[in-house]
Amino acid sequence: APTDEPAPITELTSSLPAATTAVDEVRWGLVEGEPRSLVPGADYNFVWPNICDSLLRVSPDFGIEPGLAERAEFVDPVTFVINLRQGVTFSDGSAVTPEDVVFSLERSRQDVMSPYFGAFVLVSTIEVTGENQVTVNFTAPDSIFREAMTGGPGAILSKTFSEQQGPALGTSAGEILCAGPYALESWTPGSDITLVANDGYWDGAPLVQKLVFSFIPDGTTLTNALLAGEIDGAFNVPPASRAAFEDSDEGRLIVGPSTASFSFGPTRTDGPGANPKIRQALSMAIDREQYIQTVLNGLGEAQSTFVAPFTWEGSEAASVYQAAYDALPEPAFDLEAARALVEESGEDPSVPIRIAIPAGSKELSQTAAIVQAAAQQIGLTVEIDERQAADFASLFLPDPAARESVDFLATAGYQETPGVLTYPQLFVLPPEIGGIFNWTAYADPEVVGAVQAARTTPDPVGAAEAYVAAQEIFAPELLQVTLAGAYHTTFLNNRLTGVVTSVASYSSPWALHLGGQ
Amino acid sequence: MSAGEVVGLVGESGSGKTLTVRAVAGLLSDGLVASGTIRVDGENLAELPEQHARAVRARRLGMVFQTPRAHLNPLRTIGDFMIEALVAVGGEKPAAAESRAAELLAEVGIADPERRLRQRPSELSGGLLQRVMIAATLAMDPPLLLADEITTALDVTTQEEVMAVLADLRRSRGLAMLFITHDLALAGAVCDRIAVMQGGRIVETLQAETMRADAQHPYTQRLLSATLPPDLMQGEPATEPVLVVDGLRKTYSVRSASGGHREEFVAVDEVGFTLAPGGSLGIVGESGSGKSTTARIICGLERADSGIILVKGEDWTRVPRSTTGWRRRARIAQMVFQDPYQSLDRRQTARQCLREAISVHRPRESRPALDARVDELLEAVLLTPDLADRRPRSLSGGQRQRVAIARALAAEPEILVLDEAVSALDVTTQVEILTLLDRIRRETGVALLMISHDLSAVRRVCDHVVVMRGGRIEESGPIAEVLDRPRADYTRLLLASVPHEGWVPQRRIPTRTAALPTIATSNLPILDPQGER
Amino acid sequence: MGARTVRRLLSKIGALLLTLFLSSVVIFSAVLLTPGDPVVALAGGVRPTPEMIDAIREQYQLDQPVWVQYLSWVGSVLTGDLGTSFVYKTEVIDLIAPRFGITFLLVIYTLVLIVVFGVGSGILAAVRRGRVEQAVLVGTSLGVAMPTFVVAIVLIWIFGRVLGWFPVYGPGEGLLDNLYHLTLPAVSLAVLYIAYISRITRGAVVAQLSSEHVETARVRGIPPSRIFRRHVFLNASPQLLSVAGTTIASLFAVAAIAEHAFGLGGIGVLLTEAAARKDLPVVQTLSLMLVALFVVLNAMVDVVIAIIDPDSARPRRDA
Amino acid sequence: MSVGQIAAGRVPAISRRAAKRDPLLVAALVTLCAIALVVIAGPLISAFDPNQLYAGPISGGPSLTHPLGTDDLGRDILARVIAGGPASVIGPLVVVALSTTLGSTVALLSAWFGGWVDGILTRVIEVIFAIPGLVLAVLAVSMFGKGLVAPVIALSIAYLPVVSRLVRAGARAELGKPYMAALRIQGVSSTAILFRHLIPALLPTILAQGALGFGYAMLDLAAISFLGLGAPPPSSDWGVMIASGQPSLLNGAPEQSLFPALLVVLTVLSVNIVGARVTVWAEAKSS
Ligand SMILES: Nc1ncnc2c1ncn2[C@@H]1O[C@H](COP(=O)(O)OP(=O)(O)OP(=O)(O)O)[C@@H](O)[C@H]1O
Ligand SMILES: Nc1ncnc2c1ncn2[C@@H]1O[C@H](COP(=O)(O)OP(=O)(O)OP(=O)(O)O)[C@@H](O)[C@H]1O
Ligand SMILES: [Mg+2]
Ligand SMILES: [Mg+2]
Ligand code: NI
Repeated sequence: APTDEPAPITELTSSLPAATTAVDEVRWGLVEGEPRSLVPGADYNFVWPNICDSLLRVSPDFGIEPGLAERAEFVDPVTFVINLRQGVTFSDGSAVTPEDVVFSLERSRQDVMSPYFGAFVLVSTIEVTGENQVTVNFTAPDSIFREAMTGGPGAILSKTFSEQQGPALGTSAGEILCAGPYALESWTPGSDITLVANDGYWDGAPLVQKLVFSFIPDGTTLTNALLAGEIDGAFNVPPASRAAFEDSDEGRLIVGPSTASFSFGPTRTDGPGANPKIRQALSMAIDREQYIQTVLNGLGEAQSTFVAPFTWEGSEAASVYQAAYDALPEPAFDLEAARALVEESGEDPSVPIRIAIPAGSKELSQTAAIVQAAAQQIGLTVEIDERQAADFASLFLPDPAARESVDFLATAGYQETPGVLTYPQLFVLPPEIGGIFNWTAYADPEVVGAVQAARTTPDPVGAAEAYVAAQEIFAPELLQVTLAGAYHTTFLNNRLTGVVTSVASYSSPWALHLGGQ
Repeated sequence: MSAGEVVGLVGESGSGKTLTVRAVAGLLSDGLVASGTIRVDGENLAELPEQHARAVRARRLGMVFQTPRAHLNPLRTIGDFMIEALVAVGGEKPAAAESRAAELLAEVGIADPERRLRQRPSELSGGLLQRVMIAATLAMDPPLLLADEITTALDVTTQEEVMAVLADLRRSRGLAMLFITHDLALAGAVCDRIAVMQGGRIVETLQAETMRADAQHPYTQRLLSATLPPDLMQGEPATEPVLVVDGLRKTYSVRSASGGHREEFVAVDEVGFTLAPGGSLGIVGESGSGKSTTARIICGLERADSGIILVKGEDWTRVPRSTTGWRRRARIAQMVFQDPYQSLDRRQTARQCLREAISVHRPRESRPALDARVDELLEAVLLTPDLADRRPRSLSGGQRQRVAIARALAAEPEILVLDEAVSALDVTTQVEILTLLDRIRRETGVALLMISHDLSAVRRVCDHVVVMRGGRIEESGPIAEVLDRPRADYTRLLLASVPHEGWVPQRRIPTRTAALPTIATSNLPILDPQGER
Repeated sequence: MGARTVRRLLSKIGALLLTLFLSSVVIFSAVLLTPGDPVVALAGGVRPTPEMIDAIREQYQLDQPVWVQYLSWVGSVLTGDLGTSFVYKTEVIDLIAPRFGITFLLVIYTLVLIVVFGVGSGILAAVRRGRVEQAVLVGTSLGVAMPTFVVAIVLIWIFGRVLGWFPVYGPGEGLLDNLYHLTLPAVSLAVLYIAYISRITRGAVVAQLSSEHVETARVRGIPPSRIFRRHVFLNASPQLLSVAGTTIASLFAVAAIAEHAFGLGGIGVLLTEAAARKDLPVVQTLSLMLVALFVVLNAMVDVVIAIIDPDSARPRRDA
Repeated sequence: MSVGQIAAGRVPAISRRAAKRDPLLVAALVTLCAIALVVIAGPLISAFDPNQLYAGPISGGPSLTHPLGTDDLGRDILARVIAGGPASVIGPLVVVALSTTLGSTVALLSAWFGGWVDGILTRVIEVIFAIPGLVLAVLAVSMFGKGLVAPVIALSIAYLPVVSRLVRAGARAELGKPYMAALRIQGVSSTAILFRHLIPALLPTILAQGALGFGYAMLDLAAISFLGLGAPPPSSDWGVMIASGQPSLLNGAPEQSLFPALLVVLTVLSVNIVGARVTVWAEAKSS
């Protein structure tokens, strides 16, 4: 019955057993909607990881495995050598050459607008140094570069093909050529994208001949389609429909580990959002357990800061990170203290606080409603500013003017590759050196120093120690008010198996082992 | 009824004439139940199963209605209409049916029947359509024709033609006919026997030739007296005329018969006459001859293209169509329309209506004074004050028309224009109203301009008459002179067409196949607040 | 058809063209009426980059006087160049073309349902007075009060989830499968219109049944079935046809609701999505297409009506 | 006497008479009154704040404390339905008010002046008629952004042609009747003819059309909310509630969608019944 508390999740599954039988066609639903581009970095989606292989591969439980490169590692603190696998080819059969590698890495390095730009800031040169070898030289040691090579920053595109395509590359008007387990066959705007198996894939051809992605941005429609067996599987299925998924005879709900979290954060240097006391008060006014039950239907867990523990799951220094995380205070629910904080904050409680959310996300609109109700209980007023995708995306532009009319924005953020530093540095460093989301102008010299030290310390444990020192200082500032960590949800038809069901599906060829049970 | 006999059914409105024939024809609408027997050739239709009764009716009865246009499917051709029964009931082959249809049309005197078969009802005049209806009923060669007021909507000359066709058929086919009409004179002229109905019962049945003498029932006598030729009015010696109309001309731009381009249509052409104070002038003429248009120009509802209307020496064509202009004009001429129901606002009681009409001219009048004047007017038109608080819906036709007359008198006009003011009423009421008008004229000295189809009505009320045809004046003069010693052929034709004792309908104008665009004049928009059309 | 009918039709079609022209002006002026800079309006809620600004200025000739802008807009639409969506970053034609088929099929399917059940039940109610009529009247009263999307949700629940008889997502592949998939969407769209058309049909047929020319046919002994076909239904059909004309046109817009609920990527969804994203070029083009469709359909309906009824100087169009 | 007095004076009299033999009409009127009462006085009587989270269990069924159950955030559905009432009812009301006043004015101008005024106005109406209501609403949303204001204005314009054609035809028929000519000839002023005779004569027609228009506007606005172009989330507009209750419906908790949907259907149904009766009455009055 719907009024029952959802059952707690006791076990997380990061991947399903590899399939054994071939399947002609699998239909996959994209609740995120139609991708804008299949070029890694130009858009985040579940399509490109199956088309474009990276130099290294992130394993379902966030470890690092070889990918297109047999080996890719630092030979000294400032020299990273990539040895390409012998005889790997793009899906059209042409060979993957070191030139393609240089081309692909340079794309991100030279494009300031690229989200991967940050990964390359310490790189000085990228050169072909052998028949199958590329060497990357650094101005300083970089502790996160190797991890970055497991995701989009390390994805390899065909140089000649990409140059031919020009701006159309990877859009619905053009094509894309990579070396992943599947190749793009067709893209019907507004309807679907079809991939076909790349029989020459170096890690064995997939069992699925055709992988069709349908764009179903409406959660209810997706649920209906999945439950009716019209669509074989989808990630990020709406937690609201958990009960229906669990009761289904058509397929099963798989809950996997994730780095994703629901949070809201300040958008500008002034106003109530920029006041840490207000953030702390709001944080204390929200009952996390209740939040997880309502918004996530139990498909998540409380999280003490905005970096999720799964991020360091595969790291050599995992124990250091974990110990520091455990030492952080858990988010408390205390209305009295929250009211006191509002008093102390010196903000005028009658001035409404505006929180922006993207339209169409049920979870975020519920989140906003919860924040609004919590705020009301501690004497604050919150107004919800629901924005269309494009409007909402414009909030993330570098120009602060875009964010002037709002105080907070609520998002569901995640990190698709291992590496603890990647996410927090966007918030705590000054904007000039990569803090692109540091909209409150947070500038603690100690934190900046520690974070930079963490990045340039080649030894993982040393880097971890530097980071946790910084974390101890910035975590209480609540630069993001994290409400809950969300599990990675997958619904898969009962006839199928073999997909990656952890957050690694954002950056690894998750459909490689997909096929019949 | 026996074969070849023509029986008339007369009686006032609502006496049950139509219901009687509809019961015979099996056309009673839902909710009405007929009892009793209807025997056709010995078979009781009321007891026959539905299917069988329908077959008997289809072959033994023909029915013609008052409004032929409504009774023909507007989307299908005359040919379709004629042939349908021949094929579906008579079982003839379509080709044979077509030539038969043409023969039938020719039999009712329609020229060029092949062309007519391809036309639609909208392209034919009312008289022609009525003949088509008659021809169609002949298809199954029925022994009996039911005719419900088939000529009421036609003007006298057309009426005569249709009646002539029926007389021919009776002669050639031995057709029996149940002929319903308001018009006792017409019934007397064409029927063998006449049944008089009142309140749903036949009160008496008379032989046509001797009906005047034999009539026993008071109701029949009242009907008969209503149609008796009235006394001639003595015209007062003309002093200075209150109204002088001269050279009036009005053209409309209409779409030509073939659609497409517009052409000028002269509705009123060089019309002129004078009206003495307290005098009464009749305008007669066939439908579409421009009578109403003339009247409307005089009242200011239409603007003449040229010509003058002098009222007491002032040219009224120049009075502006502003509210004050209308108010001035209102004291000169008022109008009473044909349909008394439509000419009153259905939301106003008689009293409200009169009060409004009075206060236009006496804006500062007090309530009691207004009410006193209302009572005065009601009295003038012989309405009891208890009727004053009724709305038109609950007044009879005659009472409504009295209210309309009272309203017209409220402005104390010099001239009262009556456009077919009694045509819609039944005979007894007509007489009452005409008598009333005559009395009012004598008492108040208002001059009457009376438009009518009905020559006997004109004869009763008017001292002068104008005969119009096709927008022109054919003849005019004192009533006795024109009606008793007509000079124009057309006046003679008009007079001859009026049913009277010993009247035999004749086909006088066989060439007239009237294909004029027939615009139903009563449906045209009348009020044009801007003044220009 | 006589020369008179042809002439009347030509003037009718002229009037429709004028309507088309005027509504294109209305739709065009949406850009001018949108608060703020037209460049921003045309960029569709995206903050335009300098290259985009140049492209928009170029495409819409924003430096020219308004009437030149209008002419070039209409000109390019007429020549099949529907412009570029800056939100979707594709040619508008590439957005519309692949989506049109499914919407078209859905509308046709819906229309068949409407005609069969709407006209059917309307006739039934008119002919069988009494209990059947009561049932139809109650049904249609409910029908016209049912929001399309509520019907859709209920249908998904019953037929998709509980019974599992019909698919509830997507258009399917191949014509038969398409039809199978479109069944529930078409039903959900049709319910309201069935009720509406049923009432109009009943009214029109009842009016004809009690008309005097039908009475004449009855007196003449024409068999009832023939009377119904050749007098009642034929004469009621112009009114039904003219309602059908406007119905089809509005179905293309209302289809958005069913497309949304059943995950069909048709032009209805495109239209609403584009509106939500403030993608004015797409909304304008689609609006213009729907208006043109309306005008063309009405012209066709007028032709058919003119054939049935050459005297229809002014076809009754509304209900 | 003014238009308002006539409207106020006669409609109830008619409904009283009709009530005796027309239980359906009575039911419809009672329903409408109940809905109106709830919309107006509801916020005073409802026990919960419509936006109070966790007032009850998540997606709870009907109970004594929560007669209509609770939604997916534990909010009291009754309170939300009541709070959403004004937006759901006033939207269509505004549409009807605007489209009828505008449409009638245009129609009266058209019929009164005739000639080229009529020609131009008829053309304009024709153009508006050619753009489906939903398209106009969508166009407005893409120009002015989401929310209720743009669709309400757009629908008001979109409904204009239906009203205007009807009223124009009625006005022309009325103006063509001889009593209008009689009033003219008597010298009754234009304003008096217009306000004392013409408009009262058309009022039943206009009211009947208004009732039907309300139903359509309600359905259309709910559809616009369903398509995500209407009122933004915290509002509990009935259309929004129905749409946002869908996941719960799939999980077996239909209350959140069911009750607002029932309300929409009931309101539209009742208004349609009343409208149909007014139409019959209007026809009876004018025949
Ligand atoms: N369908 C009906 N339902 C109820 N009453 C009816 C119906 N048809 C006619 N009546 C009434 O029956 C009476 C007789 O009507 P009928 O039409 O036969 O009169 P009539 O003699 O033909 O009058 P008229 O000369 O005006 O044509 C009238 O009082 C009329 O109101
Ligand atoms: N507004 C108009 N537009 C075009 N033609 C008109 C108009 N009004 C009248 N006519 C035409 O002018 C002619 C004269 O009409 P009028 O109404 O004066 O005739 P009438 O003698 O009163 O006929 P009836 O006896 O039928 O009332 C008719 O042929 C009519 O069709
Ligand atoms: Mg009669
Ligand atoms: Mg006349
Ligand atoms: Ni008043």
